Amino acid sequence: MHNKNQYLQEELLRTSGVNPKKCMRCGKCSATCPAYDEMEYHPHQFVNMVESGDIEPLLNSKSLYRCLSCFACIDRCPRGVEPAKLVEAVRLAAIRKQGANHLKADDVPAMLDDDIPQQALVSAFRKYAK
Amino acid sequence: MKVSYFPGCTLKTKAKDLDAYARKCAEVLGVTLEEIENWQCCGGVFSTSRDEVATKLSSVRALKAANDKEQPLVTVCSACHNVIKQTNHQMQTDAEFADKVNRYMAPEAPYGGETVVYHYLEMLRDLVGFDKIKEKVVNPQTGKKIAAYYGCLLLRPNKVMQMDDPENPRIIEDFIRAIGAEPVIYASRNECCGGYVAMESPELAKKKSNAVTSNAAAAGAEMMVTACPLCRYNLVKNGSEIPVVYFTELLADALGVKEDTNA
Amino acid sequence: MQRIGVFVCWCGSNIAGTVDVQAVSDALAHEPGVVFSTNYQYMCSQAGQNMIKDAVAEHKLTGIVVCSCSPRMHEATFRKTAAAAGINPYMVEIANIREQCSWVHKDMQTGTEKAIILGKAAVAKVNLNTPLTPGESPVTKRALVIGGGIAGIQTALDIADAGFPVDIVEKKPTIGGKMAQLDKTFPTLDCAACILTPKMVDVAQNDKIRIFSYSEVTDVKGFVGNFDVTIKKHARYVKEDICTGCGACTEKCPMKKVPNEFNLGMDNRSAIYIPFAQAVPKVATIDPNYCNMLKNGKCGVCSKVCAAGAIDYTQKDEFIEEKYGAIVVATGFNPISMDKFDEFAYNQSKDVITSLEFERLTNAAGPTAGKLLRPSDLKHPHTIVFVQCVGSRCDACAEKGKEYCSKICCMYTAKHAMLTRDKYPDTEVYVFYIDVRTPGKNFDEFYRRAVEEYGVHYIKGMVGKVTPEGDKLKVQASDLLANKQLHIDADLVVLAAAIEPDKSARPLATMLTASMDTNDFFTEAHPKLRPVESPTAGVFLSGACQGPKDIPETVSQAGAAASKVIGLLAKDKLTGNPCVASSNELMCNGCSTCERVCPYGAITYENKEFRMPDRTTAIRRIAVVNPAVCQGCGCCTVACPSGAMDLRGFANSQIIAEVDAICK
Amino acid sequence: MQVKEYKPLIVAFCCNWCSYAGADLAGNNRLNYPADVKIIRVPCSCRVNPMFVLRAFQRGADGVILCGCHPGDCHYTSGNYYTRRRMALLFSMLDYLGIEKERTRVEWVSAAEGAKFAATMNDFAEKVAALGENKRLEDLRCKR
Repeated sequence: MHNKNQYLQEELLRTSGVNPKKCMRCGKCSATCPAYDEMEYHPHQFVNMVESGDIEPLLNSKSLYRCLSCFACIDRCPRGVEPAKLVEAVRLAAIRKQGANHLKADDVPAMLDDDIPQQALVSAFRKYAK
Repeated sequence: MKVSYFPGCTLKTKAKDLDAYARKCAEVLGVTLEEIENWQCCGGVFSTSRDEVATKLSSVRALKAANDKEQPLVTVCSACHNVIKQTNHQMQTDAEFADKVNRYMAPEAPYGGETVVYHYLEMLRDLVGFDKIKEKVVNPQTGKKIAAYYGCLLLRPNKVMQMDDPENPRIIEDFIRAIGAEPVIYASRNECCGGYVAMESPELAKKKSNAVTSNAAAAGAEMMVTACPLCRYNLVKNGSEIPVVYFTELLADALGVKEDTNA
Repeated sequence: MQRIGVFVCWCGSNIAGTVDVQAVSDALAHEPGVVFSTNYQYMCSQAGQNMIKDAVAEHKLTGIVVCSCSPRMHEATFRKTAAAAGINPYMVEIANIREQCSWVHKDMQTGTEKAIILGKAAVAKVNLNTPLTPGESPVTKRALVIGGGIAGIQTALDIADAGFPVDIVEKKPTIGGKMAQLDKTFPTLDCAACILTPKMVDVAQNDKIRIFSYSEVTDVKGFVGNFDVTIKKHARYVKEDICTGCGACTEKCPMKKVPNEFNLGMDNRSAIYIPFAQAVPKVATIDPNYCNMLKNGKCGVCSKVCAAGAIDYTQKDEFIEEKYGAIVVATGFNPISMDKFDEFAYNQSKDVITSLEFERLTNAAGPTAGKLLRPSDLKHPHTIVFVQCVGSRCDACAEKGKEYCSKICCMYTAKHAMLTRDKYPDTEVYVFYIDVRTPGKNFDEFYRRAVEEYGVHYIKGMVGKVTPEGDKLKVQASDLLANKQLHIDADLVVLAAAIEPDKSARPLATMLTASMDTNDFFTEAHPKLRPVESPTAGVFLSGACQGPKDIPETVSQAGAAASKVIGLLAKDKLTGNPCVASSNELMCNGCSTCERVCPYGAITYENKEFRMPDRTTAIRRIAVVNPAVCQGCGCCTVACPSGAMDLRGFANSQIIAEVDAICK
Repeated sequence: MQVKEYKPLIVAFCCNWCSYAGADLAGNNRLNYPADVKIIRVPCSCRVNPMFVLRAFQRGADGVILCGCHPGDCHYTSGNYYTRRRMALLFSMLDYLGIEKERTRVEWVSAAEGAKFAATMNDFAEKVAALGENKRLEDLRCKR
């Protein structure tokens, strides 16, 4: 099968360090994912779809911004596949494009309240903007 | 005993009490926290991507500063701890990354992840000892049923954090026992509160934190303790039925120094 | 100097078609040591063999080279011929000029040249051959079976059936093993006790079988046919030969709060106890960790109520030494600890149980008398979730669990699910699976019945988290086919825990010098062709100590192990392979390198006195090879740094002579 | 000037249980391979002392190949693992001394793999022949 995303796929696997071939399709990552219902594509699908080169839908999916980075899928995967690292790699591939920042500085003030810790703000910028 | 201390940005602003209690208690326990000079924000989240270099430099600077003083590096905030420990681990295990960082920072001696990173809780357990804390308690928290809340950042990824059993942890429970209270075990203690999407998707964050607090309350907890300002914010804001406090506040109370701390 | 005869075979035209046999015998006639050289149509025929015998007599031959077919074909034939002619059979070498010459080359000149070189190599080797005699050792006609589960029981019964005495050593107070704890057995659903306990009685009544229960093997010395074994019999504080098993003591014992291991701690037993009603031997045992009399001398109730006077608080551990010809390992398995898998909340809720605990819960002799009640509140569960592959099939880098498939879980989970639906149709049963693996006679049919006839919900996916809340277990799982996350409020969660070898296996393997894999399963001598033998001669494997197995497989392996033992014990003497390693004691410096590479534990060390040139004596540590144990692989000869170790029949000098002959 | 056709000299050590039987099977099936290959039978590939390999090169062999049972199938459980490790070291040292890596090889051939045996020998002989004579380690005093 010709894979038009081969370059991107290799890049994702390299930067994430994930080997999707280790996956045994048990679905424990998606079983343990706390953000599952908010995601269009679920952790096991990230592994599957990157492996098969079907990356375009992931790049455009809101799922990228729903991952809580809680690493539950990393710790509980019986095969050591570490799906969250792949989600992160795809998210970076999406937001690193020119003008593709998911979070814009102008939108921030509306999201804040008096108590919100700095941590929430800086991490949101780290995760959603370049 | 002197250790390097990385407070982090949240502890300088919204979570000043977490910081103040931590310092005061350390004093009582015979540990001097030496704040790293000119530290910079860790960024609040660790990027697992191997090609993210610039965002990790602030952590490496802090680690390097501690290493120069030949001290372990202690953090209190769960997020800072997670980011710094993971960065340190990457410096140890990813030669290409370490090489890039060292070229960029051009230090006199290259840094290779030599610093030992402790969370304040680990410091209490491994450097001070819970037995010693027990001796120092003047105001035991007897009768309080307290639920430990680990969240995700303290324990995961376990391969790197190596703090405790990620599914069956006991470090905060042991801490709770040391100050005379009774720990409440509940399954959601190591589930995510949704903190990182507090701005992006408040509904999801609310759903997740409610699941945690209601599970703790159902298990009979009267109070929750956490080490993470974002967890605390998230749990409180989303209407926890039981109070959520920083573990350092409880410790200060138990050690009898809560009142004279300028929090 | 040898007097060698060379015999070149034509093999009809098989060899003679591509090799000029006359040229070969002529060429070899001038090789050093050769005093006679000839060729003949069929060397292996009676006439050919007689030709060899005559030549031996006529030319006073001391060595023979046969240029013919592969030694794998007729080496044994020509060795017998040599022996009949009065030459040591190990003075024969074969040059393989058929399979490895005439059949693979088409050109007569090429074939002939190569045949000559191969012949020269064989001659060069025979020049250095020495007569070898296989060692003989007697066989003690008694077998030891370690482990008294179904594997050990079956092996012992089969050996005893053939008329040989067998001893079973079992570390628990009774034999029966895991099978005694099971309720029903797949795929036929007959009750485990109904098929196991008669076998246990057979063992008890068989006069060829002795049972050492509450005992363990503490030392093994010797080798195949001649093992010296020390067995430690733990003090049970009850005289085994006097106790009638009436149970009066267990009833009257005031200490009743001891976790009952037979029911996996789900109920309690007394400090003096008989594990279960059909125990063999049916003898009480006092648990010294809980007995007040043994701990602080206060009580003595059991002694008072025992009509037979069997109680003996002063009993001591006893050591028994016995000789055996063969040892069978049948140490079995255990489910792994669920501590590292607490996302399933095993340590947080009594209602999260393992499958073995489920067996006890449904067993008529179990803590709930066979009623399916959940442990926390003894209420009937209405929703049950089974989780498969807990701790099986994990990647090594996941740092928990086992890499292998535990093999039995798919079937017993199907059994549990089916039986639950059969007895309690009001119960919803979910099984989360990664793959359903049911190879075996009537196995897949069984699993399909669970789904199609009994309405068990099989869901392709895994459980990610179990959260006990109130009296429910909130199960969060994935359904991969529906691409959904499921949330099920369950009353009972059953974990199909991976199985691992019993902890006693590793130290036992060390005692036996039997090899193990990284998972502590015993390694078989050959994975396909010698599956019930350990590479260590005289040690045999039965049951799950060699790898995960269900009952039918265990029983067939147990029988196979028994037949191998019978084959060994039926011999009066063991004849060894004389091509074994031996160490030159003058060159050996006792460094232990050879011992470490030997897969059979054939090498030991002894301190030997040497007369030194200056007339003093020195004691040096030297390697000694036990020829009865050595299999002759030669690994040690290469490992030996001082060149002291050599292999008879394939000596360094012999192989070098072959190399030289080929490269000349 | 007439040049004598160059024929490489190859020594093959075959373990008794798998590879030697594999070589026999190649014969049974009449599969051709060069007569330059001469087989020496050893009980196990781990019986092959590096000394034997050096001796062969010293005496003018152009290539040396060891054949054993497949990993995990060794008749003696673990012998071929030792072979693999020992020969990896030896071959890299030989490479350093100028004996090209193509002149040395360890190959796993089972008793059922007659075709593989023949194919291996053909390939090996071809590669060795392409390199020409072994000059580096040959002891001229042993010259034929």
